[in-house]
Amino acid sequence: MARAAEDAPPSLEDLQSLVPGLQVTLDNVFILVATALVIFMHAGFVLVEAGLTRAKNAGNIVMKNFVNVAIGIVAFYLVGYAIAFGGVFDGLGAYIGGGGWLIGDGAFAYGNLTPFTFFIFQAAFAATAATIVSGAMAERTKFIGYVTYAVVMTAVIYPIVVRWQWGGGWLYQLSTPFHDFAGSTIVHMTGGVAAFAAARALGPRIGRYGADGKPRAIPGHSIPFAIIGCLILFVGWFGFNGGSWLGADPIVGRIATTTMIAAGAGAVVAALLTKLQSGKTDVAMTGNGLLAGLVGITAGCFAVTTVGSLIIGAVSGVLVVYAVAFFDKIKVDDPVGAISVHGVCGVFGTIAVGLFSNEEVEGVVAKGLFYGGGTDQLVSQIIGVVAVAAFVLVASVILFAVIKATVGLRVSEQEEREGLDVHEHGSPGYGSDRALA
Amino acid sequence: MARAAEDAPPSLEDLQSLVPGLQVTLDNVFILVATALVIFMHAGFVLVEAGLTRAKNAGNIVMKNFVNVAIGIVAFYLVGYAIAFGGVFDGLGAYIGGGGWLIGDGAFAYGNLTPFTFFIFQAAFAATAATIVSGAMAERTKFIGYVTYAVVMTAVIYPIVVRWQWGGGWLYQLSTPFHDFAGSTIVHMTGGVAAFAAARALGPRIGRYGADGKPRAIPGHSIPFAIIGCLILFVGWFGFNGGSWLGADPIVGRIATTTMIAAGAGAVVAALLTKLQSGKTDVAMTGNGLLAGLVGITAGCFAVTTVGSLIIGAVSGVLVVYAVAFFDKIKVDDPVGAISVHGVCGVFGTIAVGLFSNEEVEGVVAKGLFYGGGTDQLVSQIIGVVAVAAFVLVASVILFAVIKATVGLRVSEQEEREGLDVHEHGSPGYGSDRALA
Amino acid sequence: MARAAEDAPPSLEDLQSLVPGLQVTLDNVFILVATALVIFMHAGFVLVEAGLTRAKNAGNIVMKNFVNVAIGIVAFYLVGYAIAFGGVFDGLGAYIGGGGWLIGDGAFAYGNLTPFTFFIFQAAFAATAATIVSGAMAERTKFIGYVTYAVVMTAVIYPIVVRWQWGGGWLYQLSTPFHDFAGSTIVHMTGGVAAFAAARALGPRIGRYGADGKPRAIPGHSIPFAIIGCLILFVGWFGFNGGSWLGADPIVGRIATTTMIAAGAGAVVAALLTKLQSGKTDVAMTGNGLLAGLVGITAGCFAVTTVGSLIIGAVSGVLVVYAVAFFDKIKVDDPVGAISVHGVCGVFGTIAVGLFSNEEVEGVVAKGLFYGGGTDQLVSQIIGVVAVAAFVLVASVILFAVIKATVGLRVSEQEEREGLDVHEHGSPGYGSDRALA
Amino acid sequence: MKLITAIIKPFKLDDVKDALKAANVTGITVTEVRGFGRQGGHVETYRGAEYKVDLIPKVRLELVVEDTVADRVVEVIVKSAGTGKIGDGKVWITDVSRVVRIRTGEEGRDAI
Amino acid sequence: MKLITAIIKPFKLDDVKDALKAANVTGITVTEVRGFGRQGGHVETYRGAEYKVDLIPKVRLELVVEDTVADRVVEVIVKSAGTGKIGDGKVWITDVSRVVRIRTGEEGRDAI
Amino acid sequence: MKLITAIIKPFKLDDVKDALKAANVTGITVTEVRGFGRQGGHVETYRGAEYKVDLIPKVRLELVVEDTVADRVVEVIVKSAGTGKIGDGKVWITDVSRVVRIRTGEEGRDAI
Ligand SMILES: Nc1ncnc2c1ncn2[C@@H]1O[C@H](COP(=O)(O)OP(=O)(O)O)[C@@H](O)[C@H]1O
Ligand SMILES: Nc1ncnc2c1ncn2[C@@H]1O[C@H](COP(=O)(O)OP(=O)(O)O)[C@@H](O)[C@H]1O
Ligand SMILES: Nc1ncnc2c1ncn2[C@@H]1O[C@H](COP(=O)(O)OP(=O)(O)O)[C@@H](O)[C@H]1O
Repeated sequence: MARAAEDAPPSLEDLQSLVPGLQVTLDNVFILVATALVIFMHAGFVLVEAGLTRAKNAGNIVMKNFVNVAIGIVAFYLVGYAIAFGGVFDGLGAYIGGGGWLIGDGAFAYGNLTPFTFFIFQAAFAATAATIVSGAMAERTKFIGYVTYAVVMTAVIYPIVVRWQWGGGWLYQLSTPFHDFAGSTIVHMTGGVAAFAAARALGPRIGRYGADGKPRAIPGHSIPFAIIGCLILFVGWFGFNGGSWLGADPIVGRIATTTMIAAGAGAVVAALLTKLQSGKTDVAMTGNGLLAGLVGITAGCFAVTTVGSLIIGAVSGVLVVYAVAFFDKIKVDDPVGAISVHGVCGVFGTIAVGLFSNEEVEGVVAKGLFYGGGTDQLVSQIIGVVAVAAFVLVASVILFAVIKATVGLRVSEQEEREGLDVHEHGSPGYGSDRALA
Repeated sequence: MARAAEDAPPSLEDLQSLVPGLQVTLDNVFILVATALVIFMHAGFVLVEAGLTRAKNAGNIVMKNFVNVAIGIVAFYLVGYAIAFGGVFDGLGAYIGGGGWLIGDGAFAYGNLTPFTFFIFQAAFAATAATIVSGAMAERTKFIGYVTYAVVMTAVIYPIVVRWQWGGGWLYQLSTPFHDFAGSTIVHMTGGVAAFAAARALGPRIGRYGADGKPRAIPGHSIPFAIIGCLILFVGWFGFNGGSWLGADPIVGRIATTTMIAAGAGAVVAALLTKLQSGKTDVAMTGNGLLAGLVGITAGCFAVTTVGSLIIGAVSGVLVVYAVAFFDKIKVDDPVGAISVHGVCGVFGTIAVGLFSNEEVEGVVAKGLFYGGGTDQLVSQIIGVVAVAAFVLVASVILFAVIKATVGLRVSEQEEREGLDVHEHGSPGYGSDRALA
Repeated sequence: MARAAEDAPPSLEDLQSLVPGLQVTLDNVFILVATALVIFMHAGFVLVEAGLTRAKNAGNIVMKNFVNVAIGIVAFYLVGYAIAFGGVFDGLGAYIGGGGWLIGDGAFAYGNLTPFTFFIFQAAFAATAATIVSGAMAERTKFIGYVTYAVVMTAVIYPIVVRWQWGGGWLYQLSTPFHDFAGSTIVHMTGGVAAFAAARALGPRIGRYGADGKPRAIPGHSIPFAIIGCLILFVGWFGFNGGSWLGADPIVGRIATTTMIAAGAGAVVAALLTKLQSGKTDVAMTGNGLLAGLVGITAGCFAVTTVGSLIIGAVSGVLVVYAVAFFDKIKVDDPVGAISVHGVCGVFGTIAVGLFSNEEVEGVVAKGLFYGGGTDQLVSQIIGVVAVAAFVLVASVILFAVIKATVGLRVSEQEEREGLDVHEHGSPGYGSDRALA
Repeated sequence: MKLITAIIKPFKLDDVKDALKAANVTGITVTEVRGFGRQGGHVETYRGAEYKVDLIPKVRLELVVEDTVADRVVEVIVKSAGTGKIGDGKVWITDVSRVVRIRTGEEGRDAI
Repeated sequence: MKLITAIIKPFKLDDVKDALKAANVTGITVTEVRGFGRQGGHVETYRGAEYKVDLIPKVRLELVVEDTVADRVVEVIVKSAGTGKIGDGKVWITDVSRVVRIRTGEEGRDAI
Repeated sequence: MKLITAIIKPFKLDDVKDALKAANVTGITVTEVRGFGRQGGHVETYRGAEYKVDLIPKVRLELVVEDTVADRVVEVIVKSAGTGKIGDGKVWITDVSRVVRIRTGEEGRDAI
């Protein structure tokens, strides 16, 4: 619709406005595509989380991830965007924004992006941070409790974290700025830490621990779902990391290269490790390994070399296997491994920038310890990780305590046994067309 | 393959051709990507429609949507494209085209797009309009009857509707042109009205109404499928609405913003409403709510403000819940809610442009009633909706009557009870690897 | 992150660097998106192969395709890329490369693409060629045997084939170069021939042939999976074929047009043919028909007309139906039809370029026999097909023989009966949440 | 006490259930089964190949009833399950020597 | 030989199995079934419409045991399966005239 | 009339069915079940944790036959279902006091 082709050859003056305009167009169009890819990641989350949980809760878990997207968009539009990016950047503004409400006057935008283009990409991210948690809360959480969490997370908690760094706040203002290119900490660890708080507040599912206190596996109902979900997340990550350049640039090729290599290494290493441990290659854990590699490389995908990305991915693949076992042991029941994948590998990936960074861009990132850059970047990375983790943990613990005391957090024993689908949503996630349904 | 890098710096003359060429390239490449996203929507339709119907018809419903894509491409290539866009625009040409057959001499193209690029995007749309109907016809339609419908729809009926507006026909020639940016009416309502005619012609499924005449729910066999399908449709809609600019432009960010907000609002409102009505948050209806918001915003995604999009999405979310109940009551059995989502919200969204438009572009769109633009646009919107609805309804009623009288429209009672898969396609959609399969 | 908007209007000098830079940016960004689409194809392979096999092996088949991606990326990064594209092009270099290891010094790149962007696209292709084979090996292959194959395929065999043509080797150096635009031969036939060698080496599944020697169908466990997989492959093919221009250009619209038409024709024709043969329209075979059309057009998508693509797609749709029956008859058990789709239609599509090419580009492609170009191109096509088929066949036969003699190729009878999931991966692909699981 | 077992066509389940309720039967246990019988099977086609399906979906009902009503219940089932077409199924009766209601421990006629 | 058939609540299966093992029962066959009884059903909602579900998931156990232990096994089941709430299920006993172990051809008490 | 119930290994179903057909059995009802017995279970692993699976998939056959052929049918089943390995299953016989064919209302030997 609407735009017509130019006819006469453009003058030099025309060119002087056309050419920068082309870059603007390209940047905005690219971020539109990247946003579509990030939104697609939600289908990945739905599949991974549904696949790794039981059929009797399938309707509930897909609903949680699904309304999460809807809530995230609306809440980030109404509140979160202004908190993350609006207003002044000094004083209190280094910690929490406020301004440019409803993408209106004074709405922030980055580089060549229109405020709208910037908004859609950020809104898709906000929904992502929130949805990570649903996996750790699976199979026992009251729907109203989850919804309450999702509203607060996308309207307030996540936006504040964003403010500190991408929103130009205090972490960005450090003399060597904290560097988290696409959000190992800001998105993934934030989700992972909230997931930890949630799983602790909820307690384990019935039957998850035997009378002897030993963990008993509760296998998910569809490994194909889980693996297709992992692949969709991989596809979406091209938009997640590539789009985080917030404009079009040949550099996205290198960003995607480190992303792909880390993903591949994470999966290969996790597969090998499970084979060594039990003699069987665990499918779900291999999926987690790929995601671990992706989470791990998210902070450093711009700054590290391909060899660095191979190492980061491989280490993430090891970490996730041991982290899952660890949380199992301390009785934090996380049905999909969200805490291990997003929390643990988010921490590692962020700190790894301080080790493996091979880039030196003023105000963006310094070289890491292993590439002769000393500890400046490493220290900033640790500051960022600790600060964000502390804030999110405290905020989440309070939030879940309030939810518990008000609308309620955990369903009744009967509901948990029979499945959340019928009780919370009226009918089962898998209807039957057999006569005796 | 094939293209080599330039070496010497370009002269001003070079630049004069290079720069417009860059916009041309960008436009074509962007529409290629948008087309891929629209084709992807078909996977969404497959999942939504399969998920909301029974397992015994799963092979049949996915087959319907699948061949629909194939038929749509071939029929639109051989016939539809020329009818929609070819030939002269006055006289009869304002109602039906003819020319540029097989994307050959005289094939129409828009702006910077090559006829090929324009074709792929339009062909993907044609298949979409047709496939909407398959949901309303699910679980009781003869395959040959459906195929006949799909051929006529993509070769003739839909192309004629396109002609009237996007093809430069009489609706486009109104003094205040009808405005349907990406097809709330042209694609979705067209599908929704044909779906209504189809469901009426078929009658309800066996068991859909009790002896007391009250509707009895027939739950779908996979809510996860349905919800993943909704998310895929959401992703595809970035191409559907964004690509409808028919070129690359920073405006696509705003188009995507209104699209996202309406989608989110539709889902949130539908979820709340079902909770209020029955005490349970209905998952499938929440999915429909998201789609309702998307259909509703499709006409106005370029013209309305973000606040307007929030309202349009929210109202669509309300409409779909009541519309589903209404069609249930009047015994029009629409297993997936296609009539409500695409038909009802298509009408509303189109008319909403006359209320919420905040744009004023000569020959494209005027301001709406609520933004001080008077009733000009509103009147054109009503004309367009009524004209298209009337044409599609009459054409569809005739088409389904002819199908009934010739190849047949509805399967036998036995086939319906046992499922269409084995009878129409030779084997069940879900094979079993158990011994007693 | 990182890039700031320009302020002052650019001088002519600025423009002289900005404009070519824009094309570079556009090329790299487009290939990033195309790569994401090609990676997405792996989700399609997972779904098609899982859908067309039994539930008891679902975890195994998705795992095979999944680790295949991970292995492919890592192996192609460490070894394959250098073999395919590195080093000199004469002498032995016409047959096998070596250089630019780890995308380091001397790494090859094409046109405006950075070595990184070129790498990601090529790595995604490498994983594709390998994963084709997993379908033919389904339901009876030892996991360790498959993994061994995947490593050798992506590290060595496929890279050598690439070298011969896309890597600038001897097929590219023919006086009329072999033309395989996006890989009907290089990717698909390579996969198909290896699939043939694998299925032969493995022998048919237990129960696949009756006591009378007649083939007995073993229906797949989810036709919806298979069909969604086909649609995802279709979507991915926009990146596969469109991206094979290795840069952004309006031509991608035409490439996508021929791709779409062939896909549509393949599906329509396969559906009709199964209807004529058995009275029932076979769903899985219609899916194969679409893929057949896509494989068939992959070599010629740039060179042929739309009418040519219609014919190529239609013939591929016929070929796949007869080829599946043929391999059934000669007792080569290929559960998903990989040999027929990728092997047979890969051969046909490549040779069809010599018949239907309507392009004449020096050093790229000549006109085909039917468009007045004589037999030059046809001869080169036959040379390429025969050479690649012979090499891949010999290499694969040796590889599978070695695997058989070392780590083992086929699982035990008991494991095959009970399903590979529990034996190879520890637990079933579909967990149960019923009490008696 | 008698145990009545019936194999019926799946789509008849609702009718039979209603008829049994009307006949004051208070409990039924239902199983999805597959049956092989005179009805024979059919050939299905898949990707051009054929295979035989000779186990047809059926529903199995199990009811423990008092001796006195057993024959009447059989008549009710036969009447409500019949379509007159091949494959309608069978009903048979076996003796039960003891019945207990788990909830209460009640036995015999009080247990059903 | 006696055949004991029990209909129990699904989530009680593990408890019953453990209790039976403790009582030296060496074999059980388990079927997923659905039951209709005093427990009644419930109404489910889907897309704004309602439908009645009156067949509740249950588990059916089948055990062939020696005559002498039959009553004791019934007590074990009743005790371990009971929750005291409606829908707990039933247990009944029928006579078995012959039992064979397929693997060995052993009969009678040696077969179980 | 006798009711023969057999628990067999799933992959043996085709063999048993063929053997029974050859022995002129005209009807069988088949159920998917799970069995617990001497065969024991196994441990599965998932994401690094373990769990025990002690209910093994089995198939249950049910045949009503005339008294005179019952023992012969049992032999046919035992022979065709046996693999000699643990877990092959059991066959048992119970008495049936009445059989009706729903389609025709025929009783007794005419009903099967
Ligand atoms: N002798 C039998 N023992 C157990 N079940 C039987 C027997 N004969 C038939 N059945 C069951 O009854 C069903 C219907 O029987 P069939 O012989 O096909 O038709 P009809 O009941 O009309 O004679 C079968 O599918 C099977 O489940
Ligand atoms: N007469 C019966 N014959 C066979 N099964 C029965 C009978 N009565 C009850 N059942 C089974 O037992 C289950 C529980 O019975 P119900 O009457 O609901 O509760 P309770 O056992 O507490 O009285 C039912 O769901 C059904 O499967
Ligand atoms: N006493 C029994 N009552 C009912 N079913 C039994 C009994 N014993 C065994 N079964 C069934 O037979 C199957 C095989 O029995 P099992 O003891 O494992 O091996 P085997 O038959 O070789 O001795 C079990 O899985 C179970 O389904």
